[in-house]
Amino acid sequence: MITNDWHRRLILLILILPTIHTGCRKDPADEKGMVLRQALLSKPQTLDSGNMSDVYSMMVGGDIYEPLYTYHYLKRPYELIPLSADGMPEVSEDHLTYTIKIKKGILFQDDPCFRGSKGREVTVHDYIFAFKRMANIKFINVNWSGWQNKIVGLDDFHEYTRQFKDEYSVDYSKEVDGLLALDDHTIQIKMVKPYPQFISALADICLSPVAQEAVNYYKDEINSHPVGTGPYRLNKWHKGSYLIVVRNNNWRGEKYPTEGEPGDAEEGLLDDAGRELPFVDAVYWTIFKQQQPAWLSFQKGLLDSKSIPKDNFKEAITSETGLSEEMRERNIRLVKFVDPSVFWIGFNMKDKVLGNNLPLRKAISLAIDRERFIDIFFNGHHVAAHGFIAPGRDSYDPEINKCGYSRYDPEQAKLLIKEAELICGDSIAPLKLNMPGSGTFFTQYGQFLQRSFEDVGLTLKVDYMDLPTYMEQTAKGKSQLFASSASAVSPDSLDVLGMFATKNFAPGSNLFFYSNSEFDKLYEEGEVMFPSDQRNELYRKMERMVMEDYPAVFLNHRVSYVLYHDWNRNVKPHAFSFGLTKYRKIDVEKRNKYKDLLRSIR
Amino acid sequence: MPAYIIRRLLYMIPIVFGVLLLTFLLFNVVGADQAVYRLAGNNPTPEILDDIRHELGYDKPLIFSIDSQFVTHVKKAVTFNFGKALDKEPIIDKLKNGVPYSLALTVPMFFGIVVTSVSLAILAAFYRGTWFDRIILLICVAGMSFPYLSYIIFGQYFIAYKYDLFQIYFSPQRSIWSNAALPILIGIVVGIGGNVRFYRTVMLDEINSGYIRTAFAKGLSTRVVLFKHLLKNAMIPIITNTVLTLPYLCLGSLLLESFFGIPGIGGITLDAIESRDFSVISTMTFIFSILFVIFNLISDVCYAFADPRISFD
Amino acid sequence: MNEDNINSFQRSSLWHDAFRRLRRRKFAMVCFWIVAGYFALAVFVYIAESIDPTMSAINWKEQLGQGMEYQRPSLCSVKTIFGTNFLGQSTLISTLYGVKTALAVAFAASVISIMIGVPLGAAAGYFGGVVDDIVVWIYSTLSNIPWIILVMAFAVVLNDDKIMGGKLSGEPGVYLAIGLTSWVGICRLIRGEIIKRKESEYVLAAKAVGCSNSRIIFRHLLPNVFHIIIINFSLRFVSFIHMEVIISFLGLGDANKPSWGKMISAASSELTRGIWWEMTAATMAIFVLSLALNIFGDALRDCLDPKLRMER
Amino acid sequence: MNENIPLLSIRNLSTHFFVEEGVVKAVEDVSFDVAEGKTLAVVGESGCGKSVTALSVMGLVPESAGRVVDGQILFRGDDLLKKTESQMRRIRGNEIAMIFQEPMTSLNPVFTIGNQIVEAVKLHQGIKGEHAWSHAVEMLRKVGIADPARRVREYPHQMSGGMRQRVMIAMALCCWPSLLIADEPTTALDVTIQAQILELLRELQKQQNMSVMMITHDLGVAAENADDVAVVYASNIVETASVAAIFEEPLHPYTQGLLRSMPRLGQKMERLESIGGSVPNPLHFPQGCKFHPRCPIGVSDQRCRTQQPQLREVAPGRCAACFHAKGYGD
Repeated sequence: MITNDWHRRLILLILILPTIHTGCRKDPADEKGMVLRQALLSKPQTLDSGNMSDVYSMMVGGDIYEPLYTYHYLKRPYELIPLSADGMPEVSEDHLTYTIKIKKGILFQDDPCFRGSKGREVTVHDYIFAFKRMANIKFINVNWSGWQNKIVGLDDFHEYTRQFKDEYSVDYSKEVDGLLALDDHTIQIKMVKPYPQFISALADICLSPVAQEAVNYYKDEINSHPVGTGPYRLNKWHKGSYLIVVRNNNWRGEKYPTEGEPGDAEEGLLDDAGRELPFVDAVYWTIFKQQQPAWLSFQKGLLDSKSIPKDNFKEAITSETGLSEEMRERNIRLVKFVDPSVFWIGFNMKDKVLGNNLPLRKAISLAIDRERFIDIFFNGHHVAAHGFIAPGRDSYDPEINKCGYSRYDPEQAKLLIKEAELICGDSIAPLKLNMPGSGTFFTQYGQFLQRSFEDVGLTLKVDYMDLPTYMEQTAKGKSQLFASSASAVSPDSLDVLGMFATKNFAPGSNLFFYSNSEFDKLYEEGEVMFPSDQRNELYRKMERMVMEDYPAVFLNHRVSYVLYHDWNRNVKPHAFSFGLTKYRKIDVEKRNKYKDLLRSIR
Repeated sequence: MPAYIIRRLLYMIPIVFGVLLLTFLLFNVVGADQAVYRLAGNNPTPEILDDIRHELGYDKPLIFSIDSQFVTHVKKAVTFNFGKALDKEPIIDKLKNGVPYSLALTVPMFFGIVVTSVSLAILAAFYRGTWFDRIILLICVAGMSFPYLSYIIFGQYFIAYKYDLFQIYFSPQRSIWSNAALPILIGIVVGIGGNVRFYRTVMLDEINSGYIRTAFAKGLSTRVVLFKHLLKNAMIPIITNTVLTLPYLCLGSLLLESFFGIPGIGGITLDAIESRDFSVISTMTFIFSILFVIFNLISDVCYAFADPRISFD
Repeated sequence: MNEDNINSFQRSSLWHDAFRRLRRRKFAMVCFWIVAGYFALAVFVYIAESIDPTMSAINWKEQLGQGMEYQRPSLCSVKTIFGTNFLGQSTLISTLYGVKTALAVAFAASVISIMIGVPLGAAAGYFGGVVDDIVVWIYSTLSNIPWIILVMAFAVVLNDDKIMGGKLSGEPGVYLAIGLTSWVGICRLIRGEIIKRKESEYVLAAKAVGCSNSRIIFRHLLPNVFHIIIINFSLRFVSFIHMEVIISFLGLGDANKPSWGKMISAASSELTRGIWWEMTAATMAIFVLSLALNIFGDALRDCLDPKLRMER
Repeated sequence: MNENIPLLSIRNLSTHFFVEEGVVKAVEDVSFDVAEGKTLAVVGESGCGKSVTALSVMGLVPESAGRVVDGQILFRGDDLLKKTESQMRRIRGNEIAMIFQEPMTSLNPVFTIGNQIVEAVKLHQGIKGEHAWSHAVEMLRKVGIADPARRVREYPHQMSGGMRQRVMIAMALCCWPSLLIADEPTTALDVTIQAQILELLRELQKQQNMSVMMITHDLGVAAENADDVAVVYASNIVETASVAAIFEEPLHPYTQGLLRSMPRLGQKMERLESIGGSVPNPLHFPQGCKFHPRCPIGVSDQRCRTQQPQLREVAPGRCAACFHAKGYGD
């Protein structure tokens, strides 16, 4: 019989349903242990070291994997030191053969893919496997483009893999001449031609040792089952939401550095010198898709540190001296560091209007007030770009500001536009700029540029698009003007110079379609030169050569700001290196008192 | 009944086909090449791009061929083998991980909305024309008029941050309930307005009918008349509307999940839209549409339980 | 009197009656004037912009004060009543400009959805058979995809330059995305009404006289369901406005012009700094408009739909 | 039983509805009695306030729209209007039961008829479980439903209109009420079924010795079933009398009109007359006697146009509200 208690049943159902799938899971890392809580502003794409290219993956992956080399945590200028390698490589006279020893007794983390689930010892074959895997055409790899035509025989291997059905059926036993295992702990690598950036390239996580067992065991799921040798291992990863990494008990162990740059001792960065690493037992990475909750969480002490994203810059820093009163009350600290990067408005040199119209390009450059731009968007904390090699890189030209490539002179710009109109034969048609996003920062950036263009009598139409569309359009040369930026992955400047080489035409990195035979000749030369004053001179010459042609308006170099709570110890940002968690330390007691502090402020 | 269900399931086929065709046209025509550029890395050569296109099958004919892209698309869907997302995670794994969280968010929200709004609607209909009815209606209309995003942003800022009543953001250290409490609450508040208004008109249709008068004439109490006689008769529009509410729940969870960091499928979908991961979007669309068809079927079957006059023969 | 006249007589009395009732509802009329005010504002912004985009009253780009900085709301000038945004641009003017954006999108989307939904619904209902099957198939397919995903998918696709060379990106993309996905409701409604009415006396009479099918649909059937279209229009309008806000928030709209969604998106991360005015201004603008539209739409429905009228 | 106190006695009852356009005086200063064991027919055109009178007695006037503004409803001498809602609930369906005009909609379509009968039995009689069900079956048998044990588990839509009305009667009578209010019980039914239902009602009335207040627009129905008749026009009672008296000598012109419009056996008539004009709008009743615009006498009489005649005893046991009625006086 139907009774009137169906709604009571409904309520019961509501109570029962959810318990079916979420029995309260207990966390592996208890609150009592030392847990570092970090924010990621986007989800990591993968934790497969072989296919990592985005910053967020590397931020997490850096703690799990160990490439051969890395940068010193404290020393500046940045210095490469061995990580899993045993000492720096022996390089042959002709700079073509590298002999590298690796540390003995490095174990992979324990994982079911190994016999007995015990991590086995790492040999050089695991490094060779990483190289070969990258070359595997069936394993579509983001990093391959950078290794084409570098190592002897690797390109042949790339072609060889074409015949197989899929990634896993490729027979890796085929030898590559350039990758030789002299014994289990020594590898000899032969280059096609000198590659001066080779050692810093070996510091890239994508060349960390990979266990073939793991790849064969997990297949596609290797993305979310990293098997590494680093101080931490993945405990849980909920895609798009959070990651937990915990101490890897198989880690070989390391000590906190005993020397740094001057001032580090005063900052307390050497307090832990010589102590056994790592300090933190687990790291919780939370992925924030919206800015507001990330910011609120940091303020409430639920995150230990947070970088200030460029579009929210003004929130924390209100005065020239740095932190706002509100932040200081909460014992929040600020650390800033030069992040070698450059932002620009690029011109498509293939474009009819811009391509053969130097006065126009120059006029646009003169029309933009970089200081004002930095004032508005970064509270005056960024550095105006006079060239494209950023401060902090080894061939940065301290004299370049004297060349006046980044002058603001709207009057002269107007004159130049008259000249440009003569070349054009008509008044300048409205220009179109592609913007790689439609968020608040981008629209405001766009508005600023439109205004600057208007002031000198040009019309700019801004097309705000999503990143993938932008990338596709730019790579296909369909954009006219485009806003873009580049961050350095190593102190070497060859990568930014490469953006102007004819052989790197888009879809390569030369999105400007800038072509200059003289420059190309110098580039060929510079590619094989090892760091030296002579090379720096060459690079600077090349930089000026490009600047004279105005293929882009270079705007600013970023200075990054990181906020952290005072219980978070040993915080020193690093421009190139990942895997810094092992140095971090948390004063748990202090953190627990933060709630009281907040209450007292309120 | 089984014959009816089978007939309805067969009726699903053209619809599912339509959905697949639409998603294919929408996304494969536009989106395929973007993925190629993404996978190619920093400084690729055109040859590398072609290699990738070949490996992903983007060089095959679009529709008119045995192994055309469309056939692959359909094959993937009907075998529930959706392939990999741009981040190389199998899409099916994404679903498996996300569904429990989404359910933990939407199921309480859903029942919260239905139970509250039906009860309020019954009361409003019973006291129709009085100040109680008017205030309920006004609150509902006001509630519907307040923008959804403002609910979320103000809610997160004031309720969670300023007054510290709920969690600001998802944290794996806490139970899903403490994480989901505020989004559920916001979802319910947002959802009630329109529903109460609709259910009230449904109830008004019914409350003037003869059987209600009869029930009162029998000497039954108001509670029994409203919650037994009235409610059971209003079930059909309620069930129908409940199914219609599901897309809004889906919208709800999309933004709520993204603001509160709940790792459900709504967040995954929004992510995919932002990163233009078309294989994920089309899978989600497909899955949701299948769910819709099934829910529609369930609601039709429910009609039979709610109303003896309906038969499936 | 021929059947045409009778028809139009009945209709005019329905409308006449409805407006008489509507006028008696004071509150609904207040709401009507609010909505009318919004529309007038939108039209004003549209005209002013086409005459001179730098006109001071609508120039949201204008920077107030010295630096490009947030300014708190102050009463010293009309433009700073709601303070300014990040670049020192008046929040008030942006909000007012947002009226145009929102109404243009909602209006265009409504028109598109009616232009698609009504003829398809009428044809399906009237002709039945294969036509009906096809229309029902199309709209079942669409209605089986969650609206929000569909709208976003359309918006993404229409923003792409492979479709019409990117001409549809920005605002037209939003119109179309909402319009192309939201005609299902009205189509279904009209189809049902037409099926209900196609056997009625006046249609049979018209058929007997030898009217063509299109004449029957457009002269006899559609005018009789016109009030349903109006009711649907007024009530859907609100949801379109909210949809536009979400679409702009997600960055799928036209980023070149101020819109409420963009304002909310810009302001959401600034609340912690105590910058509440941008968020509040946009929220209130949406709230007042939707509230007025909702109340007026309800009143209109009560007055136009005789079935509900009898209930009172 | 005390013969002097009528079972139900309505005194000066006024029930008003408040709508947007004004006040609808649906029942205005109505008084009549229903004697123990007798049947009173309340006769009038539709919309004249008969049903509202019945609902007022039941206490079922929709709260939001209208209410009893004045008068008394004495049931066994107690004023029902002074009773609380829970006291009324104990009377409703138990002591006073009601059946409605539309058997199609008056039964809840989603419950079995047994369920609906049992509900009342359980509530008022305290009979539980199987007993209640067997009582329901018994009641169904009593109202002449074949195979009641099976029918009790059926839904209303599985039955014909006449059967449904029988179910309604069974439901109303299952608690042995002392007063049954039948609101146009046969209007919606076929003529043959009408007769059966009325026959059934008469029979059951005799069996259970209850009073019936029968609301109808059909004088014929009243003639066959009622002991007394009250004629209602435009919210007022215009005439009360015993059935025999009414048919013999209708005093009010409206009653006369009603009678003339009724076909009679044995009398050969060329054609039926109808009352000219239409029922006045309850929002705007005419001044004076509400019937005067339609009344052959009143239309030209100054007094009828300005003054409203009160209901007055014009002869022993009968009252009328017309200045021109025999015995009305001045």
